[in-house]
This record gives sequence, structure tokens and C-alpha cells, in this order.
Amino acid sequence: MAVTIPSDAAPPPGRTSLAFPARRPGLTLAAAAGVLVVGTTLLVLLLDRKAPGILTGAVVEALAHPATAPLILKAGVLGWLAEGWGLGEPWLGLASISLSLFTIVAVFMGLFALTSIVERKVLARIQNRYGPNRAGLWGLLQPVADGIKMLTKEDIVPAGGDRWMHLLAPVMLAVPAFLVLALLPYGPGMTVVELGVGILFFFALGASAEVAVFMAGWSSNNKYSLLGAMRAIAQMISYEMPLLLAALAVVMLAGTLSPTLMVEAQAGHAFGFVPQWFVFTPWGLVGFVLFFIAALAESNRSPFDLPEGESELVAGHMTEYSGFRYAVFFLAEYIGLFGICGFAVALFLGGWHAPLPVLDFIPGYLWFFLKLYGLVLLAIWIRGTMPRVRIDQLLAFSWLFLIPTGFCVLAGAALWHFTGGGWLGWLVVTPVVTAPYFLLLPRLQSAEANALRTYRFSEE
Amino acid sequence: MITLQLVLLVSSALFCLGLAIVLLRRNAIIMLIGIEVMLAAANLNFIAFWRYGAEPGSLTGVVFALFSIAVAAAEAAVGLALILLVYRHFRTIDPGRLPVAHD
Amino acid sequence: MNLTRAAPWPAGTAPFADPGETELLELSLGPQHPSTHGVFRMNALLDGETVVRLQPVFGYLHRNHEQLAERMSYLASMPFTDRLDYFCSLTNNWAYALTVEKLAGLEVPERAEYLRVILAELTRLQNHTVFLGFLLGDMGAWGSVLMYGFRQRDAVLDLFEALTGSRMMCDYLRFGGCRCDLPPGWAAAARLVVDSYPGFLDEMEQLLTENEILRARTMGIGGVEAKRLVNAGVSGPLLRAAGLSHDLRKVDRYGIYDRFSFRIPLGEKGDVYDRLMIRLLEMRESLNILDSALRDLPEGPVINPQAKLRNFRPPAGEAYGRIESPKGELGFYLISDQSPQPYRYRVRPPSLINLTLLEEMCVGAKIADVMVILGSIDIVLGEVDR
Amino acid sequence: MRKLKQLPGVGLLKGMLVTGRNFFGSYRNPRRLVTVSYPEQRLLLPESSRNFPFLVYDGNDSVEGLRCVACKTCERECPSGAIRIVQARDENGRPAKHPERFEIGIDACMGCQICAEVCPFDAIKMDSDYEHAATGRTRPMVHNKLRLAKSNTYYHRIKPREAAEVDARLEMERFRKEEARRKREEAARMKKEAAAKAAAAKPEAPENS
Amino acid sequence: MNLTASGLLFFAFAVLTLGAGTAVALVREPVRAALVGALCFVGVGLLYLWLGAEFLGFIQWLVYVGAVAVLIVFVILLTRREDAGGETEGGRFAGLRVLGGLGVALALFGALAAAVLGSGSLYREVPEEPMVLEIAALGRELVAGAVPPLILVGVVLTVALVGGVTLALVERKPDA
Repeated sequence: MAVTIPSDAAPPPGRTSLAFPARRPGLTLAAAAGVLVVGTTLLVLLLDRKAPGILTGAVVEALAHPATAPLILKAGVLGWLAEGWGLGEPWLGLASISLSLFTIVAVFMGLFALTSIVERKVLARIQNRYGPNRAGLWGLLQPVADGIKMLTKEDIVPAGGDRWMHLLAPVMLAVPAFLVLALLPYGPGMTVVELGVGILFFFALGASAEVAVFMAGWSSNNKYSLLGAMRAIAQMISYEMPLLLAALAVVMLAGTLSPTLMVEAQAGHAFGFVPQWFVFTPWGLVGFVLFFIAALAESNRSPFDLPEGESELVAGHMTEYSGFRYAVFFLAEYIGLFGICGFAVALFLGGWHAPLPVLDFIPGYLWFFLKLYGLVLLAIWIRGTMPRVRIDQLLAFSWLFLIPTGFCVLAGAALWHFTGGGWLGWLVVTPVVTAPYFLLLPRLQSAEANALRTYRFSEE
Repeated sequence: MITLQLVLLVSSALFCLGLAIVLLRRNAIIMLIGIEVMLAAANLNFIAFWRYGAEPGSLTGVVFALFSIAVAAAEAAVGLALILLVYRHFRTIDPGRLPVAHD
Repeated sequence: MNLTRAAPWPAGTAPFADPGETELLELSLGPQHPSTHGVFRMNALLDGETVVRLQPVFGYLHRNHEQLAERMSYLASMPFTDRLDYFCSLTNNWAYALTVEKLAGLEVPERAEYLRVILAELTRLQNHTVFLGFLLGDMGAWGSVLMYGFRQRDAVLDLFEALTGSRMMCDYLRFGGCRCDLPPGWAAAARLVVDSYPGFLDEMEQLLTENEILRARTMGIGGVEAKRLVNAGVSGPLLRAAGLSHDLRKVDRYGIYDRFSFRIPLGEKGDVYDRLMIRLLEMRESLNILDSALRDLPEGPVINPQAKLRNFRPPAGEAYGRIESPKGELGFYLISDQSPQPYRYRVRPPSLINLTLLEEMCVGAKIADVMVILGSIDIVLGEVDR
Repeated sequence: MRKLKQLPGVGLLKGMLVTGRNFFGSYRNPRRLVTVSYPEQRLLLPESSRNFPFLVYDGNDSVEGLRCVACKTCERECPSGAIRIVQARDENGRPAKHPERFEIGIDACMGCQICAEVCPFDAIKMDSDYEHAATGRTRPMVHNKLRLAKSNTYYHRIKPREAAEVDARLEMERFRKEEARRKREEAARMKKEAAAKAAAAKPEAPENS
Repeated sequence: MNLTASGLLFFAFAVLTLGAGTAVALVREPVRAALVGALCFVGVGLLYLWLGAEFLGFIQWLVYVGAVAVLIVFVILLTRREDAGGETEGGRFAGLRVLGGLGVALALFGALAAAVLGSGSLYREVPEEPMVLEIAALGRELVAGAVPPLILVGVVLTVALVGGVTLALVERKPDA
């Protein structure tokens, strides 16, 4: 049997014909969907007997026009509660808040589970391999498997470390990450907590992440953790400034601090098809890139995943954590990333607005989550490509390039406002906004690093 | 319902707490925290008087509190830098044991 | 005006007394550290992030290879040479076989010489490919480049398995030639793999050479001036990256390398970026050699008929044979006293000798650079500890 | 010093392009995927791949048909000393031409096929079967004669080209041995005839003298 | 006084803040004291929220918890030396010092409380509807009404921070 290597680069000689264990994906999916639909209808009908007509009416109406489906469903349930159970005022208010909070947490936990599997699958496909496909269909039950593994692992607190701080640190990191989700403008009128100062609340909670990381690093009583914690804090503080500056530009232009009003400020379409999002303005584009880079750094994602630079410091401040509390760190990182990407969408990518007027039939909240997940996928793609930045380059990059660019974006936004936008705006603002890119960045690296290296060959 | 008296009581208690921290602790850094607590108590008063004041429209109290937070932060930064220098020079941050006071 | 360099205070104007020694941090990296290439430990003394002193500690993988070889027949220690530098078993075999042939004065038939050149160059290709992957892995590129390298290297390993029976532990060369002839279709398959390599190299260059983060992480670190390299006896790509033209294939002209026309790439500064680029260019040169070698591979016997397989007793005497292995100058020194076992068996490991300069390269660099510098030297612990 | 001719950041985008192409490439052309879902899908090993040795036996009786004559060459030549042979003794104590016990410790054996190379009787060959997981570290790791013996047809199935060559060589040797024996008998017979003729010629000579 | 929900909330926040404050005084370990101090600042922020000044509450969190607490903790780490530096609990006048400190604090609190309770005229009915600070109004007030102080605070902040950094800069011995 001669050696048969097909023409393509490198796959192994051949594969036996044994089919992958016989699982018919179509059937399993259809079965799951069927069970879901039948179950909910039965549940609704069962509950409906308490206060006839309200729930079924709400469900039918929600299906009729999906754009505001969540609001209709919520009103329906509240009506059902008031009617069926005769609840007084304080309880109804409580029920409505807890309904919205519960849906938000459920949606984002689902997103977290999905992302933990999608990240590994996308990274695998980038590297030309399958990625987890053993647990469940196409590996979809992998998060469940990870969860069980995390829960069953022993949860050790290092001796000599500060016990209470060690227990509290992951909570201190996860709680602010979840609180931020309540501010995101998912759809018109669908923001869970209408705060006049939404953006400031987001930054205030972001700031507490540093304290939590320090507590984790300090209480693990381990040299690696302390070094990792120091790096993480230095990185977070120096990348909070560009985040703040980029958001400030949007606050200036939208004239408000609340994310909902900012998204409304981006409504409408110029020339019929170009949406009025801030990202389509010169200062907005640079501001968005700035915001996204700072967001990657703030949630310790590659190429800024220095704190757990495993090639040097094992797992940074998370070295001494195991079992459930390591899962909480993992959860906090992802929810933090969703929160920041959500704000990037709200600030620059026009929250729930559809890119083209013709696409308006798709409900607003779907657009919000599509854009959010687009940014998350971009972050995963970057993670699969770029090597890690060294700590001093990271800090120099922020203080010597990102923050000056932030100030230029602020100036650009002001100029955009005074020139009234349009061609004149583009003409005036673009040089101002891209000045640091051309002037500062080349000088950031030592001159020798910019030079093109030439390689001679010895003649023999 | 909470009257102005109660809020003022809480803020003065907080102020005395800050003073106690400064007097009791022998570690310069914790004393600095005590000073910050005293400043925060003062701000609390400003906001209380704005909230229970005659016409809520005039925001001088709030603006004053805002500036005092900014100044307090600047003061903390300089204070910590000084503490660092004292530590480097005298190898201790216990104000009691600094030779400056006696000779 | 370089913005990132902190300008020190002009003399005497510092606003305070001598700051006193800041606390130095003693950190031990390894031996089971995620990114050292095998069991290798470094005791680093850190001032903040910068390395003040670095002491490599190795010996964890010492298997007493040379003592074993003195109590076994010449043939029996051939499979153990596979396990010296377990990424390039065929070049290890060739160095050992070359030395024994020099000792016993055996002639190697034409076809065997061609086979040896082809297999050595294929080994160099797959070693440098996997080096790229590990270096990027050390820099935190999450294994993407490593997987591309492994995918391409698998094709070469499949060729080795088809010919010698095992992917990495080939044990294929014998004193006076090769163990067995090519299976049918092997040369054609090798031609396919060689033709697919330039595409892979272009893809890697597009991913690496202009990548700003990579340039920032590798340029200017780990460089040592050429005179120090020569004094320390460093050989291989590290030497050529610093601009010194020393390649045994051109110096000794062993085997039939004088029949092939290939060039030796030389770098300028000898830092990690140059070492990376030198290996990329060396791969392209190896492809040229492979093209011409595969084209005029002659027919004929694969082993010298007089070579005896069992109780082979070379005449008394000593011999030192060396070849250009992917890591540097790999040498074998044998003393025979006409008994079936060698009297003295010594290996010159290029990885170990290149490693002696690690501290000099790392002092002053950041802790994150230490991993990258160690990766750029491309050591294999099997060869370092023997 | 020629400046790098492109804008900063473009190098990173080119890198992203490469990974992007690989991502979509892996869906477009599944052959690019390197990994295989073992154990359901397996890689086809090339013919000459080797893992652990096995003893060849002709015919179908795995004890009688063993080619091995217990000459212990492989035991001496094995670099890691993994083979242990005990020669059988026939009824009156003389060493017989087959092994009573032939054990290989597959934890010590590194699959270097030197035993197959030096064996003068082609009795031991290399198998490419790699699934030898066992529950114990000592006893189960030592494969005895029964477990090592595999038929010549099995040898033909896993390594057809090599097995055919070996059979041809054995055939040639048998033929040559046959030839030599016949020639020896021929010579012996010729000598007997000559002796008989000489004997016959001697009785005539005495009569006519 | 009948306790409404918001009253309950006020007492909770007050207890949290005062509790954290006393904890700062009592906890031995400086790092823990700093973190409990951060908790006290969070409590003060909550009180601002309860009083309706949301903007100030979040500014308080951002400035104190985000920046000052971390700075304090860093400085504590930089000045940790096992032998010196820490508390010297003993000392000849320890008991006297503690009593003196507490005495002064309590005396001050008594005086303040008497002043607050004595001022009957200030006893006013609290406006029932929850009042929220109007951001736009605050913004206009800051930019229109108080421009000189705004710029002055900016200057003070810059000077203070740059001064702090230069003081604390460790001069790198050029090539030791």
C-alpha cells in the first residue's frame, strides 16, 4: 500500500470510514424545540386558569408584534398577578423589578454559557481543529460539564492567607459586573433601571474591580498572586482613563449621562441609508476604537491579558483559587466583558437602532444583542491572533498614546458640534482626531524597532 | 420619616469617628483614612442641608461638596507621597517614633 | 526623542536622600512551569519587573546516556541518540553514524548520502516550524501559530513514519548507510510536502514579520555582541543571527553538501527578532536543497555491504564527528579499543552550550522577556541534560 | 535606516487576516482539520509504522509453528533489555530448538525494532498496534509467548510488502537448503555407486590375472 | 416616628457607615483597615444616594473606592517592613493614649449633638416626595455659576498629583 498523501498541505494519510457516533443533529434540535414550545404553552394554560384570559391574551399579543414583546409579556404577568393573586401596591412594584432583573440575569447567564463554548470552538477553528464536540450536540453541553467540574473541585483557602478577604474577593468582582447590566438600554423603554447618571454608575462600579483584584492577589499569600495583582491594578487604572475620555465625548455630544437618551440621540438615517450612529463620525470612529481597546484591557482580554500571563505568573491573582470561586472569577470576567461591550454598543453603535431603515421589522433588543455578540466575537478573534503586550509597553501605550488620543477625540467632538457635522465636520475633525496616531505612535517604539531589518547572505 | 436632626447626628457621629481614628491609631496611613472620613462627614452635612433646605434649586451646597471631594483626593495623594518619603527616610511610619517631635 | 525612557534626575538635584535598596524579589520559575521547554528551572532575582540576576538550574532530565553507551554495543546506542534532541532524531543519528564511519573508515553509498541529506533537511524544516509555534506561544498568542506549525510538521512526520516506522524516534541510519530503502511513492509524497511548504512560510511571514506587538516584544532584547557568543562557543542560528557566517555544512562540507548550492542567512543585531527571521530564511534555503536532492536522487544500494550489523568492532582509535543540527554544532567523540563497546562516548550538545549565555541575555530585561529569550535559544532538555 | 514603510497597526490587521482565512478555510475544506475524533475515527498508519514486537508462527498452531529457535540474539542485542527467553529442553534434557518461555516487558521496550533487524530467522517482527493499555504496572506489562505469537497471515495483513519479501527470502533459503541437501545426497549416492563400481571392478580383476 | 421603607434604608446605611468607621479604628492589620475604610466610603456614597444626590454618590465611589483606597493599599504594601513600621501597641502611655483619644472624641460628639438637638427652629417637616439632583442644573451651575473655582480645582488637582508623583519617584540609579 503506497504512501498516499493527498495534495493538500498536511492532513494525515486518511481516515477510516467509521462515522462519528450516529447522532442525528436535526432530530435532536427539533425534539428540544418541540419540548420547549409544548411545555411553555401547557404552563401558560395551567397558570391561566387562575385569572382567565390575561396571560393567553398577553402571549398572543406579544407574538403579534415582537418589537415590544418583552414589555407586553411583563405587563401581562403583572396583570395576572394583580388579578389572580390580588397583590397590593408594594408587592406589584417588587414583582415588576424582580421580573426584569430575573430575565436580565437569565439572558446573560445563557450568553455566558454560550460564549464559553463558542470561544473555545472559534479558537479551535482558527487553529484548524474541531474544538469541544463531545458533551452534547456540537459540544453545546460543555458549559454544563465545566460547571459540574468547577463545583466538584475542592475549594481551598491558602494557609497564612487572609481567609475572609480570600472568600470575599470573587464576590466583590462579580457583583459590580452584574449590577452594570441593569443599566444597558436593551430596547426602547426596556432599560431595567432608568438612571439619569447611567454612565457614571458604570465607571464607579468599574473602579471597584481594582479593589477586588487586589484583595484576591493579597489574600492568596503567594508571590505570584501579588505580582499578578499589582500588574492588574496598574493596567486597569491606566486603561480606565481612555475609557472615560471616549465616553465623555459621547456624553458631550448626546448632552446626557443616561445611556437610553444617548441611544435615542443616534436615531434616524442620513441620506436614507447611513444610520446616524456616532461610530460613523470621525471622532466617533476613533472614539469607538479607543473604547474597544480600553475595554479589552479593562476586562483583561488578550492582547492585554497580562495579569494571568500564564507564561510568567501562572494565573496571576487567580493562582490560589480553585473550585467554585475560580468559576466566579471566570463568570465575572465574561459578564464584565458583556457589560463593557454593551456600553460600547449603546454609546457608539446606536443601541437598538437597525443599521438600515428597511431592517426595522427586526425588534430592537435583537439588534442590541446582535451587535453586542459581534463585539464579543471580535474580541475572541483578536485573542486567537495577537501575542501578549509587555507590562511597560502596555502602560506606555495607554499613557503616551491612548490618553492623548482621548483628549483629541474630546476636541474633535467639540469641533464636530460647532461645525454642525457634514462635510465640513469631516474635513475639520479628522486631522484633529488622527493627529496622535501619526505623531505619537511611531515615536512610541524605539527608532530601532521601526527600522526594516535587512538580512544579507554569505556568498559561498 | 427622617428629619434633618437625624442626618446631622449621623454626620457628626461620623466626624467624631474620624477624629477617634486619627487619635487612636499609630499608623500614619490609617490616620490619613481617618482624615478622609472626617472630610466625608463634612460633605454629608452639605448635602443634608441642600436636601432639607428651603429651595432645592440653589445647588451651591452640592457644588461645594463636589469641589471638597476633589480637593480631598488631591490632599490624599500628596499625603501618601509624604508618608512614603518619611518611611524611606526614617524607616518607620509611626508618627510617635519620629525623632522630629522631641529634639 | 524616545518617549518611553525615563530620564534620570540630573546629579544632585534629586529632592530627597538616597532611597535605600528597594526590596528585591526572589522568584523561582519552573521546573514544572507552563512555558519552560521541558523540566528546567530559573532562579530569578527581580527588582520590580526587571531581572537583576538569573541562575539556570538543569539536570532534571539526566538519563546517563553516555555511561550507558559505554556498556552497550555501537548499534544498541543508536536508538538512544533519537532521544537526545527529540525533535531532530535523524540529525542525531547522522552525527553518531558519521563519527563511527570516520572511526571504522566505512564508505557510504551514493543513494544513502542523498537520503541522509534529504532527511536532515526535512528535520531542520520541522524543527524550525515548531520553534516558531513555541516562541509565539511564550508570547501569549494562545497556540494559533503553534497549531499551524504542528499541522505543517505533521506532513513531515508522516513521511518519517512511512520510511522509518516512527514519527519522532526514527533510528534509521546505520554505520555505512541507511537501514532500509524508500517505500514506493515516498519520493513523490516528499515532493508534495516540499511544494506545500513555501505557501506555509508565506502565511507565517504575513502573520509575524510586521506584527507590531511581536516586533515590540522581540526587538532589542536578548542580544549579546558577537565576540561574547564566539567565546562561549555558541553555534547555530544564534551565531548567524549576530552576523557571523559559520555553518558546518559549508565549513566541513560533510556528506555531499558541496553538491548543493544554498546560501547562509545572516542577521544584524542578534536579538530575538533576528533569531526568528534567520530560522525562517534557513527554512527557505533547506527547501532549495530538498528540491535539488529529490530531483537527482540516484538508484543503487542503501547500505555499504561490508558493514557488519552484529558484534561490530571498529579498529582502536578515536574520532570526533560533527554536523550542523537545527540547534547548532552537534558533535560525537568516540574512543574505541577494538571491543564491541566504545571505550569513551561523548556528545557535544549545542543546546547546553547555547544556554550558558542565558543570564547575560536576560539581565536587564523584564520577567516577561525571560521566557521569550529562553524560547529564542530553542533548547531541548533531552539534549541539555543527556 | 529605511523606515518601516507601512502605518503602525497594519501588521496586526494582516495577522488577523491570516487567522480569519484559517477560520473560514476550516469550514470550507474539512480536510484542513488536523485533529481526528479518536476512538470513533482513527488515523490510517503507514505500512512500516512500528510500536511493539510480535513473534511470527507459520501454519495455525501458535506453539508448534513458532519460527523462533531461542537463539537469544535478540535478547543480547536489545538496547533496553526488555526480552527474556528460556530455552526449552526435550525429554532427555538436551536444549530444543524452540523457546519454553519468551517474555517482552512492553514498558521497557521502546519499539526500536533492533530485535527484528538482527533476528537471523525472521522470527520477530514489529507490530503497529498501539493500544496496550493495562490495569497493572508490573505483571500485565509483561507479554508472554502466547500473547506475543501472531500468525504469518496476520503479518501479511498488516505489512503486505514486507511480509511478501520475507516469505520470498525464506522460500529461497528453503530451496537452497533443499538444493544443498539434494546435492549432498547426490554426492553421497555418487560416492556409493563409485565405491560399488570399484568393488564390482575388483572381483573381475582377480579372475583374469 | 413611624418607620417607612426609606427610613429603614437610611438607618441601614447609617449603621453600615458608622460600623465600618469603628472597624477602621479597631482592626489591627493595616491592609484590612484600609479595605474597611473603603467600605465606609461606600456607605457614605449610599447616604448621598438616599439624600437624592446620585451624581455625588457615584463620584464618591469613583474617587474614594476606585482611586484613593487603591492608592492607600499600594502605599501600605510599599511601607511594609516586618521589623519596624507597624503598630507599637505597647509603649508606656498606651492606656492613657486610648482613653485620652476616646475622651476627646466623645466630648466633641456630645457638644455637636447638643447643638444639633438644641436648634429647635431647624426642626422642619421633611418634604415627602423623593427629590433627585437635576444633572443638567448641576452642570449649568458648575459651568455658569462657579467657573473660577472649577478651573482652580483643576489646577490644584494637577499640581497635587504631579507633586505627589515627583516626591515619590524612586530615582533609578542609571547603571548600577
